[in-house]
Amino acid sequence: MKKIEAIIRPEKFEQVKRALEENGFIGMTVTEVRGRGEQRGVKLQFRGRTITVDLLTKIKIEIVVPDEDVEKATKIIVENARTGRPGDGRIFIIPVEKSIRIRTGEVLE
Amino acid sequence: MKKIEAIIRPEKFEQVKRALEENGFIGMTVTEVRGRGEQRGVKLQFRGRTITVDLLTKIKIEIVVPDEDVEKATKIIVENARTGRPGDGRIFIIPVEKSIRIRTGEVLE
Amino acid sequence: MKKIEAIIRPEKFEQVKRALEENGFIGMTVTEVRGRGEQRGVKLQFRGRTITVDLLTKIKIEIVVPDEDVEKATKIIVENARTGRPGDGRIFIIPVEKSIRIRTGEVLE
Amino acid sequence: MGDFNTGDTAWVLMATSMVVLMTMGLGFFYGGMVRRKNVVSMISLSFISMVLVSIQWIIIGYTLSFGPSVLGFMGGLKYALLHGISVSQPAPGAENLPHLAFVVFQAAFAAITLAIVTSAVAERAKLSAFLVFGVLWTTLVYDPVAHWVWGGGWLHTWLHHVLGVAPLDFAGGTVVHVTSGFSALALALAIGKRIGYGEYSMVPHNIPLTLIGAALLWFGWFGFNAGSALAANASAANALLTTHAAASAGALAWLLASWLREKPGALGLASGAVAGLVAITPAAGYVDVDSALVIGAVAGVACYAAMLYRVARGLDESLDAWAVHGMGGLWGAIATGIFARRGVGGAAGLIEGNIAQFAAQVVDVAVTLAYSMAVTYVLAKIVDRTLGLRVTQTEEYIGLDVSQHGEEAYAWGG
Amino acid sequence: MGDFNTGDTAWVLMATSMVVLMTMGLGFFYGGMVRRKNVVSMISLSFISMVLVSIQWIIIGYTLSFGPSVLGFMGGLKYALLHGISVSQPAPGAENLPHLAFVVFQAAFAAITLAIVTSAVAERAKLSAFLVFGVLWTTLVYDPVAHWVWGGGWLHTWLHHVLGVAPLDFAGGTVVHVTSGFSALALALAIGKRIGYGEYSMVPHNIPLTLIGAALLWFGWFGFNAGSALAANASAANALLTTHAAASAGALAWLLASWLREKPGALGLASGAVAGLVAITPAAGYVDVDSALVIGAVAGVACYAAMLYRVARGLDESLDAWAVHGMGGLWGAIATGIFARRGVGGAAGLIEGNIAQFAAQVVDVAVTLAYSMAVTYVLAKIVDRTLGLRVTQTEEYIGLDVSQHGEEAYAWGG
Amino acid sequence: MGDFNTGDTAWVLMATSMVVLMTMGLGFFYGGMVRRKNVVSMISLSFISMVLVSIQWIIIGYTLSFGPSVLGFMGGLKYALLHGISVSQPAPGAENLPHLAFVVFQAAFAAITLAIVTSAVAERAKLSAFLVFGVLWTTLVYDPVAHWVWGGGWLHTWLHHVLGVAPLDFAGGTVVHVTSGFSALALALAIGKRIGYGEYSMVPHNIPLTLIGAALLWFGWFGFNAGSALAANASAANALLTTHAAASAGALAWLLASWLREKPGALGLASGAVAGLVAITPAAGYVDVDSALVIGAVAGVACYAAMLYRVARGLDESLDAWAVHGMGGLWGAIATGIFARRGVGGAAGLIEGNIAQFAAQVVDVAVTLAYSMAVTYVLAKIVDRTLGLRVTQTEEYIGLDVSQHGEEAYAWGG
Ligand SMILES: Nc1ncnc2c1ncn2[C@@H]1O[C@H](COP(=O)(O)OP(=O)(O)O)[C@@H](O)[C@H]1O
Ligand SMILES: Nc1ncnc2c1ncn2[C@@H]1O[C@H](COP(=O)(O)OP(=O)(O)O)[C@@H](O)[C@H]1O
Ligand SMILES: Nc1ncnc2c1ncn2[C@@H]1O[C@H](COP(=O)(O)OP(=O)(O)O)[C@@H](O)[C@H]1O
Repeated sequence: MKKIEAIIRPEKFEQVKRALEENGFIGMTVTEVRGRGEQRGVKLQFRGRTITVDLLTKIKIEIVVPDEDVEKATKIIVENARTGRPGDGRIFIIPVEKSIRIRTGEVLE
Repeated sequence: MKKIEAIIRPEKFEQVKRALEENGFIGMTVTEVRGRGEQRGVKLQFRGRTITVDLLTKIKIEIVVPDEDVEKATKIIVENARTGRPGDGRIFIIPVEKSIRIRTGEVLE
Repeated sequence: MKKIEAIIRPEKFEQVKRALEENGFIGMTVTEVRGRGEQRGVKLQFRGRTITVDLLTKIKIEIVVPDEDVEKATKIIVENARTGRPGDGRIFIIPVEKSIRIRTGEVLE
Repeated sequence: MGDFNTGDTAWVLMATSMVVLMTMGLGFFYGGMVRRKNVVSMISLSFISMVLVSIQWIIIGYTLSFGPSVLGFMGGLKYALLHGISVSQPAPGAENLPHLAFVVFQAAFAAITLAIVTSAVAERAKLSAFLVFGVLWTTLVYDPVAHWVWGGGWLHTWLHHVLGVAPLDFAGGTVVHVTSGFSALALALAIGKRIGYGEYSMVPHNIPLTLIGAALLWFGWFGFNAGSALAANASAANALLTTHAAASAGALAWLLASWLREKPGALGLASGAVAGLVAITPAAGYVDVDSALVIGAVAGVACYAAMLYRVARGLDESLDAWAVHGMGGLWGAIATGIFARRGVGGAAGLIEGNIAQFAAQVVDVAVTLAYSMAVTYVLAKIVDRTLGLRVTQTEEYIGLDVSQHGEEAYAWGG
Repeated sequence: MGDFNTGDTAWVLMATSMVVLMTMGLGFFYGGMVRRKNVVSMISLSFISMVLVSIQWIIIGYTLSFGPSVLGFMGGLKYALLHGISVSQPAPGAENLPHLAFVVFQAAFAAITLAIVTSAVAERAKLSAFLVFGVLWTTLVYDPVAHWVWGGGWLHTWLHHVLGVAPLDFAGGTVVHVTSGFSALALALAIGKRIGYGEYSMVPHNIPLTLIGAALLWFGWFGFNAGSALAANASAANALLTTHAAASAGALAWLLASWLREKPGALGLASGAVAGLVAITPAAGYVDVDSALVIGAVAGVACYAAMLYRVARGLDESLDAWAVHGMGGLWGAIATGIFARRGVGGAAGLIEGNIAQFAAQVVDVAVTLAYSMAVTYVLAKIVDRTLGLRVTQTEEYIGLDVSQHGEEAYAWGG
Repeated sequence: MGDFNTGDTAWVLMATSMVVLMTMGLGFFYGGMVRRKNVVSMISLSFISMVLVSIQWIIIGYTLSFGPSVLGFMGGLKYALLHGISVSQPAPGAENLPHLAFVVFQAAFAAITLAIVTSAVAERAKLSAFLVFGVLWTTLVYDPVAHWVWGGGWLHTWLHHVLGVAPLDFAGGTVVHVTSGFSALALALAIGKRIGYGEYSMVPHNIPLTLIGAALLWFGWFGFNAGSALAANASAANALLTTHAAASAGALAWLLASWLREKPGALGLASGAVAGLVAITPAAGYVDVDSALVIGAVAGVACYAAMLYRVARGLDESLDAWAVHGMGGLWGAIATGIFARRGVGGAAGLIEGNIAQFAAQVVDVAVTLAYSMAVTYVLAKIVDRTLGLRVTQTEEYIGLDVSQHGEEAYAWGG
């Protein structure tokens, strides 16, 4: 099993979610995060002091899938999250040793 | 070392936390997330348009423990987070190669 | 590739971020989390009932770097996040099997 | 058109506006105290109470409360749809004011009373059923009680007959607060606890929102109490001062009392202020400022104790309308019978030796309390059996904002 | 100094304060409905509207609107910088009030009108260009229309000449709401849709904030409408009551109408209340409370339908100033011509057989609407060509709070 | 009872309500500017200031300020606990009003003054110590200064004797704003910087909350300034207009001035409005609207500069009570001596050739400023040595909401 961690643009989230759903990837965990990649340099001020805020809001999607589905899921995310401009995000594939369903206690995989 | 990532119901969080604590698992990192599993399909509207929101609030608990404690900790979480109804959540076990205590710089292998 | 997950004090975040940046670590994903380590025991009340809240706000930084950079990045974080008092946080190193740039679809191994 | 007293009219119009604002303020006060998933619902319940009751008041409520009495129990239908009230007609018993100003001032009182009751159904009321319950409750509980105490109904006449004095209720200590507070208790018993009550954490999700509500309540209460003088005169000035004094004393008293057991919270400060405001309501035009400090301080401590008692009993009267409005109103009504001074509002209380007044207050409260609880409980049970007062378990779990309103209070992921 | 009527003066000063608060309330109402990254910007647009227009009003706006007419089109410069208005001078046509009280009351009206228009540029207005646009718009659209309807300008005189009756606009149904609502429509067409409109989720980020705004709007509207009696008299009382009735009816009607299609949201409740408030604005002093219930209820349904129509047409008049203020104002102005009763405000409407009044209302609205849309569109295009009305794509993407104000509404990581 | 002027009474009661609301508005204004972990504490400090000072005012404050003078330094104890003030007694020097209306109006002024000072102890005040400090400060700083300027004390008499004119302070430019602003400076010096000041990010956590506060401040200030006419007359109308003008000018000026250095923020807009409001406070009834625009605009720029200076000096007077209220009040008091016009409020200023008035203003400010700073500093040090003004390092780190109040502002995980 692998965990796919995809960090994407918030406005692409609905599309990605729907595309995953249509392809049978229902379960997911999502988090609002802030990220910095090639975009930088928004400045904020408070009462005379300048503060650099270079972190923009992103959505992190985590989906745990069997090894054989990793490629398919990744492809779906890339296709649906892409705009071609900096800030589109990243996908990381992380090994998962065990996955347990709490409701039943059963070990999945 | 392993990282246990448990995604549970918010209202079960206090109980899980207490149970972990009683069994010596003090350190933890928690995040408010949204998740979708077998539950789906809450609809929202804004001014005539319908928006499907099928992601419910969950709590993600991350605990890094030595390999030998994984089973015990997992069991505690499963027992305390379970209600038996859909939405109880998942636990993922992820390998951790190194753990460092920032205060001292020491490596907690 | 490895994912460095650092959980640090919020007030140290700007300093850590700047130090990472100066050393060429630009990309990062950050999340507001709550954590408990050696600190415990803040009590809250609501209308007569007492609720223990022992989780303080922390910042979780995630940076995915090539294997050879792990040590350097870790060192920067430790040095800049440290105050020497409990609550300074932890760093976990987690294996990453693949990293994909969504904008281009390219695999950054 | 030009015959009314412009200063008095200005003051009553202003007071009306303030009480309307206060009703929505109550929504924020309550809304901050529920869980995030129910805040839209909670605010809406106050908002809807205002909307519903205002329409009901115009159609039937005003005439049931203030129309010519039918056997002392209810007002007749003379003023249904406000017919027969011309623009230039003076208010009954207040020639200084347009009748319509009195009508709308009283509409705001009726509205906030129902809004207070929504405490009891927090986080579990079914919206459709509440619309029905709300109209019935205001018609069958509020309107009669208002008639008995203010509209020339039996309670007023009978007590005057028996004791030689009528019960005093300057701005609605019994009519508004005892009625709503004890009805909330009955309603909470009828609807039952929230799922997970006493087990899950149910801390208030947004204390600043509650404090915004508290600020609007405090502000609006000046209109509520000092506006009840129905004139911009010395009595209004006294009422405004005593109101401010009692609120301050209540806030400080609750803060200090709670400090003995726990950290002194801002919710305690706000609740204490409301307790003081409730308690001074029936008394505002009858007592002097020293008594107001005492009334407010006692209210702060007593309502805090009532809240602790409720929690200890495991009663989920969720946002403490009973502890604060019910018990605060009860204390205030009785305190009026104790502290009223002839030199302030023309009526004497116990400390000036007038036992009859004290007795009148006690009977007034007892009748109101018993009537409100009984009718509310029966009404709630009828609505529950027919329409279902409460949402389903799943709807309650998901939260009322999404399940009843199709909305999330705070957007996610944006 | 002592010659004015103190009650009337108190009421108008209070009403002014309420309308000022309402303007900022509109900012919160709008601010809660945008995405989190634009809330500071959205609130600021109302805030800035108030600031800008108030200064403009003192310097030139008041005299253009209410100064001695120049050919019926605009007021002359007699009162520029308010010169020639002494402290002790009575208001023109209202000897009971200080002239300065009238000036500042009217300033608040001018200010909120521009604030309403900001709906059209939500989440994409360039701050610097808005400062310029705002001053021009208020000078070239609001001031003339106010002059024509209220300041003795041609529309009023001409209709009186042709039809024998002048158009009725008690508190600004045409001057404020038709003008702003239809200008918003024109402006939205000129500036274009937000990036991703209809594609990305743009749910309101903070409904409680919107409801705080709604509460302040409702409260302030009592000053707006009942204050327009310019006296604390029976007419003011009637206006306050009809205002409250129409708001309640509008809220309930929108709630129920929307329930046929979707879950009944708190935004609908609030929008319905505003629709009712808008519609009763021109009528408040001329109709009775029964008609007010009808006017409000129709407004609730009609404005909801208008909103659905706008959405279906893909028009990004983002926060529905057109649907609610434009269409609500249009309905209200016409409804005034239908429901006005001689016995209430001295003028008769269609149901009392006065066709002329009805015709006057229709012409009044048509002229205002056409003028507002045309001038606004041209103005917007000119500003757009020269300064750029809109931020860059990147700025819009990042959000206006950061890009225009250098601020984040809700701090992160603290 | 019926002998007072109802219009004037209505206006003063309303103004009182507005100033009370404004005090809580200040809490939201400040509360939005601190970090999330201290917002409950920050709002509570304003709330508690109101509660504490109101009680103190009734018991002892009113008589110390307005009681018959004891050697010109303080009022005697004649009115302790408001004894001897009957309900029907007229206000001293204002026969049109009930004495009690004057008492409670002034109570609200005393309360907000302490609330302004809490800027200096933001995010680090120990609750228990603040209760003690607050009572002492209001008794030893506010009450004497109020007595000297408004209560017939030495400063007023002496300046009248020496210069032939008394200092002008229409609504509290010196009594309220110079006093509170410079006391805040002294208090900030006494308590020291927040841990991490200048090092950690301390951006405001909730700008919409601050803007809600600003809206309530603006609204309330109409009561504060125009209410200070103590009548609903032409002077009140002038004060309301000048207040609105100066606020608008201040907001615009700060916005534009800050734009030269940084993006123009909403906080600047709000702070500029407050700066304008502060500066017009002493002048509101004495100057015309043109001067008000100048006074406001200068205040906007000057207070912005003062804030930059404070930041550059590394002074942690955290929420700029000094820069805005202290410096704004100083400018306003002097500006009153410059711009006062005989034709407006009966007193002439420098531009009408009255040097004595200008001198009186300068001395008035200088005395108030020096007295406030000195006494506050000593008082703060005494309280610090005995009770500790400040929380522990750990408590400050965790945040005052949890450590002082046992509450979290925004619930987590719900
Ligand atoms: N090295 C990294 N480690 C962790 N997260 C990263 C890294 N690089 C990018 N990200 C995440 O991806 C998001 C998108 O970055 P972006 O600039 O679009 O990357 P790219 O240059 O690949 O298009 C960032 O906001 C951040 O959250
Ligand atoms: N495949 C998955 N990948 C990531 N997270 C998941 C996955 N499946 C479920 N989850 C998480 O677990 C939560 C609980 O899902 P639930 O429907 O209760 O699962 P189950 O069917 O195992 O009971 C979801 O809300 C989501 O956050
Ligand atoms: N075993 C653990 N698993 C996951 N997170 C942990 C663990 N221990 C500590 N943390 C995280 O690190 C943060 C800092 O904890 P701290 O008490 O400073 O650790 P230390 O004792 O190493 O100084 C915690 O708030 C928590 O978020």
